[in-house]
Amino acid sequence: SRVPDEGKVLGGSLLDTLKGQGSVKIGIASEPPFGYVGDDGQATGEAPAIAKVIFERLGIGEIKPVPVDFGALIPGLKARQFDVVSAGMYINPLRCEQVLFSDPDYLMLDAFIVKKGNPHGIKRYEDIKAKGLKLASGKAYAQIDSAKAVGIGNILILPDQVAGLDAVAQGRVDAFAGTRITVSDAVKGSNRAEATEPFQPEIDGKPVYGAGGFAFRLSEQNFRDAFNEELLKLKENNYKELLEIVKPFGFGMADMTDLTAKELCAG
Amino acid sequence: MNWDWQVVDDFMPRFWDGVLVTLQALAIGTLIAFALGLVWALAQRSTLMWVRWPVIAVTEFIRNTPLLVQLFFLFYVVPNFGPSMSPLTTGIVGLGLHYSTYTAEVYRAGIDGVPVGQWEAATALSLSKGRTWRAVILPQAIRRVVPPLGNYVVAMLKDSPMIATIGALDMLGEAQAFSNETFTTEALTVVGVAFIVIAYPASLLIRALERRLVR
Amino acid sequence: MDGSELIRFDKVTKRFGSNVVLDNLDFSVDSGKHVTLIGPSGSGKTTILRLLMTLAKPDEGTIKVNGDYLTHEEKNGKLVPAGEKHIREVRKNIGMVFQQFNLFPNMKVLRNLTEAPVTVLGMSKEAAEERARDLLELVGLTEHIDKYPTQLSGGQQQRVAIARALAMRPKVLLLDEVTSALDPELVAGVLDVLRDIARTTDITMLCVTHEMNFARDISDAVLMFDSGRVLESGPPEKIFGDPEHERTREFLSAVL
Amino acid sequence: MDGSELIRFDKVTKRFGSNVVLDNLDFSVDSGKHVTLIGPSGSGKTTILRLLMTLAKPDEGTIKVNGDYLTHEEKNGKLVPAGEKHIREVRKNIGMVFQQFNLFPNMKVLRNLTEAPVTVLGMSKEAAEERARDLLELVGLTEHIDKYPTQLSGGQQQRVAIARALAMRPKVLLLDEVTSALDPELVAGVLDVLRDIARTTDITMLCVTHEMNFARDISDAVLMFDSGRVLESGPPEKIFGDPEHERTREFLSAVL
Amino acid sequence: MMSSEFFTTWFLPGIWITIQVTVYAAALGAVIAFGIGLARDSQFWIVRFLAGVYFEIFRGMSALVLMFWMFFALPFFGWQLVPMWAGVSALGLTYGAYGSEVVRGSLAAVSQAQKEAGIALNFTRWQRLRLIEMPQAWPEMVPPFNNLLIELLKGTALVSVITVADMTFAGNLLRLGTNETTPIYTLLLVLYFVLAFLITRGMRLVERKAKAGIGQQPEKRGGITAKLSARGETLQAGSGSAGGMG
Ligand SMILES: Nc1ncnc2c1ncn2[C@@H]1O[C@H](COP(=O)(O)OP(=O)(O)OP(=O)(O)O)[C@@H](O)[C@H]1O
Ligand SMILES: Nc1ncnc2c1ncn2[C@@H]1O[C@H](COP(=O)(O)OP(=O)(O)OP(=O)(O)O)[C@@H](O)[C@H]1O
Ligand SMILES: [Mg+2]
Ligand SMILES: [Mg+2]
Repeated sequence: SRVPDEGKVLGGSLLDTLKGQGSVKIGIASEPPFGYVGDDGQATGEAPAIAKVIFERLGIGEIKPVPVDFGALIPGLKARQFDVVSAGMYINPLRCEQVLFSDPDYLMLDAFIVKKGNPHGIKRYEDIKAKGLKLASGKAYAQIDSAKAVGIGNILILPDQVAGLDAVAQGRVDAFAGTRITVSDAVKGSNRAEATEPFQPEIDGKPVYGAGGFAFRLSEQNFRDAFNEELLKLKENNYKELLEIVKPFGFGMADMTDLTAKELCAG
Repeated sequence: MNWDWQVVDDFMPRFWDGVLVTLQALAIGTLIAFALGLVWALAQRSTLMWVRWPVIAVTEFIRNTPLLVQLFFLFYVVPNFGPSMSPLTTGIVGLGLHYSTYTAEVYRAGIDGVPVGQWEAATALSLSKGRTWRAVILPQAIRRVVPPLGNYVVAMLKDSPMIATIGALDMLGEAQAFSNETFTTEALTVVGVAFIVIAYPASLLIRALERRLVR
Repeated sequence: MDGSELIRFDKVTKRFGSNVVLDNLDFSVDSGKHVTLIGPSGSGKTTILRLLMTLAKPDEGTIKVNGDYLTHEEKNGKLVPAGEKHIREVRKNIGMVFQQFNLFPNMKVLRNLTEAPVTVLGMSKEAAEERARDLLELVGLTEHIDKYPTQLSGGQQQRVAIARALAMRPKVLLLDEVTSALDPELVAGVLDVLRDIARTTDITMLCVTHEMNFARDISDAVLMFDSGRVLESGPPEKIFGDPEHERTREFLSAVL
Repeated sequence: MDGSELIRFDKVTKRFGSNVVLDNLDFSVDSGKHVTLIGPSGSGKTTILRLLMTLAKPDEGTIKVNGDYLTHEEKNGKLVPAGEKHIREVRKNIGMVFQQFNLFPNMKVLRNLTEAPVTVLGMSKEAAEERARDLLELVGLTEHIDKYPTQLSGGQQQRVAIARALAMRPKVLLLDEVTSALDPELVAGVLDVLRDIARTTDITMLCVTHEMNFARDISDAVLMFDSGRVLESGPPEKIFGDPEHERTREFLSAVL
Repeated sequence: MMSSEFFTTWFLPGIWITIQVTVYAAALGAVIAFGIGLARDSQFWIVRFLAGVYFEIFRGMSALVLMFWMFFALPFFGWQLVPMWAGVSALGLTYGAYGSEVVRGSLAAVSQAQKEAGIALNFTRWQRLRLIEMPQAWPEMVPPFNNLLIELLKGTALVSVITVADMTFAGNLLRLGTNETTPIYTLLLVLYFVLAFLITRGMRLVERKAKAGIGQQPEKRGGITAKLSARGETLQAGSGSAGGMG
């Protein structure tokens, strides 16, 4: 079929359509704890949990998860395989050209999976560069850019964090870079690997914020704005409601942020 | 649609990296497939039941299940009890192992194609088993097996992009990573064309070889 | 050497499924003799040669070659099926030439002749090649020494095959209708070579052939087979001139 | 209908590469006649039948069947190569029986006979089946109507093939050594059927055969071929009894 | 190894998707195989040429690359395929090309004499194809088609890479959700093997019927391995060009 037209109503009418049908398809990337399919076969994670609350309030009762590769999230969104990306995707200028982001629902530091006891004393990307160690990261992870920015070449790109854990534990690489929570989740229960202290990556002295939000098609501004409004409400009272929703997934006060998509898109 | 040569230009260095990985996987995978396939073929003719049957069962199983899942299995499951290998090594081993079950069939047909009179003549001359294989049977079988083996090399080339799914960045893997980062698609098209450009002359070559050998 | 018993079939029975091809067969061949087997198609002639060459195994009975059991070994006074090693040892006494030549197409003529002497008998390469040259001269193919079998005519190939069998210095040479796959005009050359060999060497020959003139020429004895039994045997003059059995007479009148 | 000219070859030449198989050949066959072509192997007999059946095309010259050009059409007074449609129209007049029967193995006997009448001639299925039954009775195979060709003997297959050709009601029936692929004991049955047909129908027959007795029986005329030319022709008594040419005499003495 | 909820929400539908993709791709592939296979022997050179180009392109193409391209690149040319259809098309187009070689080879193997007998009965080209050549070529096509079908079944695992939720995809989901890999991949392999086995048995029935349809007895082949193997001509339909599928 032809690629659908970019909406006839200025700012898009998707929200009304979805309300009408009572369900929304959300794209997730199988990355705990942001969004994944749990052992019970249901979509779960930080982003789907937030989505559930917000869409409910927007009048959409049912959420249909569409699990895809992380790399397929933006193409899939554009191709209308789902209506919104609900995977805790980092907001950065390059992606802002492709999709509309909601304001971030978390701000997260990076961390590494390293061998038990962190034999190389890895704390930041710079250590890896300086010691000439081998780094891995996930396919299409934002961490790759931060690592490249400090001059690390030859990064091993793995399909996902589970492969990363294996790679570190088996000594294929010295560290696997991901978000603080991805990393700490992956090493849970492992006796061969551990997570390093979270840190704030920088490029040219400027901090690179790992702030993630929901992504919408460029044409669906109305939908995004409505979503933002609800998100803002969740953040009221010092993030009270939001914290409650995301706590089960390991998020805490330290991960909350007031940054906006606009600021993050500006770079 | 808008085709941007600049994007193609940017992709080129990584394209060549990918080509290198593809060729590496293909070359070593071919060696494994050719060597292991011969081992299978000989084992399948063993007079010992406990050699013959397990080998037949294993090769049938491998041949009738998807390479992709086998790669996952080698990469995610095998390290739990066996060796853990890098993505590229896993990919090469997977390709080689999978295709060895095809080449085993090719060898089998090649060996069966040697007239029974040759075996009898070797017996009449009292040649030993090993000598019969090395000096009489295999040299004759090889002529028949070269063209089909060549076909499987081309087939393996076409299957090689699967190793990207376990993180060995071949041509397709590089193109996919590049496309993800830049939100462009030229790289995928380039790789698609590259496959045809490599595979077509290769199959022409094999057809020529076939005409020369099978006369 | 002549005169001693070289081959002995003792109550040999061979079946294929329910088809009894050799039936309690007894016969012997003395060293240095040239014996021809004749008989209708399917009477079991080829089977006898194949049993001797260990390409098939008898179901019952024993075969002795040069005093040793062929497919059996004596162990502690008991006959047990022979191991591969024993078989290979006894088999060294026997050479065979096939109807379809069966030269090794991947080897040149010279190596067809030297391969087995070198690897089986452990001859030096030089000695083997020297002997190969002699044999090629015997069969009149010296100038083809460096060709592949496919580059030779059928008759030439068969002469090479004869030389190849002789290169192993067997005591017995088995010949199974060695000319019947050849065009008529090539038959004579091969038979001439065999006549030469019969005349000039003391090798024992066991020959299946439909070339009755050739059989008459070279044979010391002719064995007439029918249905897996020796119907009658004797010198060629007797068998061809005045056979005892009606069946033999019939057969001969059909093929002569 | 008898008497008019049904087939005419006009200066027909056919070559395969440099091999001139038919050389400027002229001859004609009148309607209702039974003509036999004889001659040594390779003289071009089969080629003539194949040209008539449009399985091959002449290199030069024209062929007329029932007054129409076979491989040419007249357009604006000029002869041009014929289109598929024209060829199919003229071809309706011709039926052929092959040496190798060539029954369709994927169809039972009945359908082998009805398929072409129904799909090509547009006959109703009932009419076609009725005719098929009549023809099977003629060739004596009524009870085999429901078998596959592979379940029949060669002679039975050939009789079915004859019936199949007749089912199309051709004006000419071409027969190319229809008995030479058969075991000797099956030949008579097929020839009997053909004799019947020759006697009871007014179909024109063009027959290549080595069965000289049969040829003598049924022929109105015999054409002796050699090297792509008609050497002589005439009634069978003449050709077989007192041929003009030495070559014919030789040929006949060889085959009789 | 997996909860029953996971089994019913992902794994069971995954098996169904795998079967669907196999069936649809096989249907598309069959249409292409016959279309292109016939076109490659067309009397018009331009048709022959175009069919030949199709064959060479898709035979030389990696199914996975094609799938990726259809999924990611095609939308940028203005066309969008649902992932499953991108997968089905890629597989169908590729295996159709291999299949065309089988069709062409089998038709060419029908004896010249049969074609001539058809001419002698004045059938048209199309009638000859439909009534004589195709029915006789068909039994010859079945075994190589069986091999192709098994290759296709194996190929369907690729659709998981473009996010079609087939059984391989479900396996990956479970791995990511639970990091429990051994049982799930083992189960996957066994399931594919079972499906391949069923296909082979099914095709044997088809072959038997096809052979009976031309009055032949199918030769007996014994043993489980003989029933399953991609043995023989294969692939190597046409000296193995289709054999080079994989
Ligand atoms: N491998 C086999 N399997 C089954 N039957 C066999 C086999 N080899 C030989 N036979 C049968 O054994 C019988 C004797 O065969 P043999 O070849 O010894 O006859 P022969 O005397 O050499 O005949 P010919 O003159 O035709 O070569 C025949 O009936 C044949 O069908
Ligand atoms: N398709 C062909 N290609 C090349 N040469 C052919 C072909 N068909 C026939 N010929 C040659 O044409 C000549 C005449 O053949 P034709 O079959 O007409 O002879 P015939 O009289 O029927 O002989 P026979 O009695 O052996 O059937 C022969 O020399 C034959 O080799
Ligand atoms: Mg014999
Ligand atoms: Mg002829």
